[in-house]
Amino acid sequence: MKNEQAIVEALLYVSGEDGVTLEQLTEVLNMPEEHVLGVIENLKKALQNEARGLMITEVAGRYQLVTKKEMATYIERLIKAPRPATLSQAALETLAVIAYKQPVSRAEIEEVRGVKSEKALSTLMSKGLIKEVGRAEGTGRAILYGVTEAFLTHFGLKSLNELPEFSDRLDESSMEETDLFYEKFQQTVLEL
Amino acid sequence: MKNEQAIVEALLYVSGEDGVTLEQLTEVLNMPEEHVLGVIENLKKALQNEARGLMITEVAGRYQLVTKKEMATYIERLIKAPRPATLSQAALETLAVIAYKQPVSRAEIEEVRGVKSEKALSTLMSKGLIKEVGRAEGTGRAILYGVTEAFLTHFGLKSLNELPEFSDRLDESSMEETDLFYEKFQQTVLEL
Amino acid sequence: MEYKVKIDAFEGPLDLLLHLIKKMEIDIYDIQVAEITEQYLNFIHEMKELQLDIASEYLVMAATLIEMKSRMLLPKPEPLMPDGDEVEWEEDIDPREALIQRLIEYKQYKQVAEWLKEKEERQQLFYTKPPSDLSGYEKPREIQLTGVSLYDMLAAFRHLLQKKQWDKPLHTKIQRQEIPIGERMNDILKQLKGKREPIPFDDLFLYPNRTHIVVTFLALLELMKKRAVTCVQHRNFEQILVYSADERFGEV
Repeated sequence: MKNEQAIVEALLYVSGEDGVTLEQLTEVLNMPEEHVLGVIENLKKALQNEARGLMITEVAGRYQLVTKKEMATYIERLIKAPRPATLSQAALETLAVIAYKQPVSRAEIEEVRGVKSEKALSTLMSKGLIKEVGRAEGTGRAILYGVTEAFLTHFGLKSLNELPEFSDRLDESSMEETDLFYEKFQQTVLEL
Repeated sequence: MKNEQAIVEALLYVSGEDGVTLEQLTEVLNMPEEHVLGVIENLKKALQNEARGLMITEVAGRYQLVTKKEMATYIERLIKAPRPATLSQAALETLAVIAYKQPVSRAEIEEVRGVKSEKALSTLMSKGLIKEVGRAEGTGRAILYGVTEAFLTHFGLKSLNELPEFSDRLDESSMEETDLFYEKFQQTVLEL
Repeated sequence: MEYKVKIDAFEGPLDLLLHLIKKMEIDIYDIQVAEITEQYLNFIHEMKELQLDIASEYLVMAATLIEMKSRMLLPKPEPLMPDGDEVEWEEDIDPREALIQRLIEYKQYKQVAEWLKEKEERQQLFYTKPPSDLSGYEKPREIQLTGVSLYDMLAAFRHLLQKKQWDKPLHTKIQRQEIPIGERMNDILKQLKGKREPIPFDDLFLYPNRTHIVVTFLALLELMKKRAVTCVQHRNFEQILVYSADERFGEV
């Protein structure tokens, strides 16, 4: 039992802000759901100790470790320590999606990332790492983004071809979709 | 005192893989360094409990929360990924040469290893383990390489001082290690 | 000596030499040039017979060894120190010296590489998390690009892909997130309802999302099959117009 609490703590830690679902925990621990819920309860209780700085929240069906409210002042102090702000994880992810998929619209970026990306886009624009490279066809004519010369210079790339290959994992999901399309397409057309 | 432990836990949590330095903690807690070290020691002790899944490591001059070794299998189950591939022998040798001889040019590395090292260098660059640290004087102005902080993090080293002393390496004990290595090596050598 | 090894089991000629020295149980500081050269050439020869590609480095080393052997066999020019087997040259340099130094140096790096390998394996058991987004705690600051490397971006991307991977169901139930075609058919009919004017084909594809596009297209085909809509294109490449069947018939 003690050990299970340690495992849940470790899983919550590595998933950080993304959190984990009850199903994921149940699956990893290979225990009935009620049992997992019990472990979570115990962990919550253990975290109530004043020597602990963290607590568990449940947001959108995901358990997540967060710092206790009282810690806010110290976190503010930590980030006040002179340390230049660099690109956030969100901005870096967005930049990566643009670099690999350009020209790409905001909607497509958000589709890949699963979250709003407006702020990240405006940061990247203001830093000159991305630019508008055109407009999508059709209604709406969404802005399409691409990376800039400054992007290549900053990361020491001669051209975009020098980006490491990542395609295998991205293509996998789109291949599935394409297969699905042809399957359905054939059915429908044959019936016409 | 208890509360300080909570603060350190919270700060370590939010910093994740970036970790925090002793100076940062001292500043945030506004306490003498010895006192902060005491808090860290206490937190380390508290983490030894088997109900805890985390531990503190000291890497590249920063304290960092990581999951305990025993948790690795569960985390791999969660992220559905086996441990990442380890570096090739060629990459490791190249890294070793760079760590000891930096700043060092490709020609110098190849001289030591007796083989072309271009591929190993580009692997190490793409993994962020080495970087260009300057250019050699004279004609050609060869790129000079050095290791990065990510190098320390990747191998869990506090600093470059932790690298084994070079002069000692050929003493008896290390010769024995080498014997052991060759034994293992021979076992794995393939019959043609 | 009977042993067969693959040449790509070695990191290069120095690695191979260290292996041979070990096999021959000789002191690295007192290499018998004639013998090691023979062993080395045998090895290369064997590789050739097996028609394996031998990197040029191995051949360069073979040449070096042969040259060294011949130099050792040459009659000594005035030995400075007639002392045992030691061959002292005018320049006071043992021809083996440079090679021995290289071998010792390489061996040391090889040991460090082994040490690093152990460290790497150990370190891989410790998992951590990306730093939390602390933007909520601070006033907006001027963002600096110094220190942001390509590696950081790739790491972020890897993390993104990983997140997507985590969120896949643990059991591989093949369950695709789909928009039901029936639902999309109703949507299209609703969009057409009460409209005198036809809808341009493009207007039905609201989101640049692959699934949405595919499902919309299939829904449209279904509707045509059921004769609930009619599609008209006046000229090649011109916009396709989608009519609600009622309206179209009403018109006619």
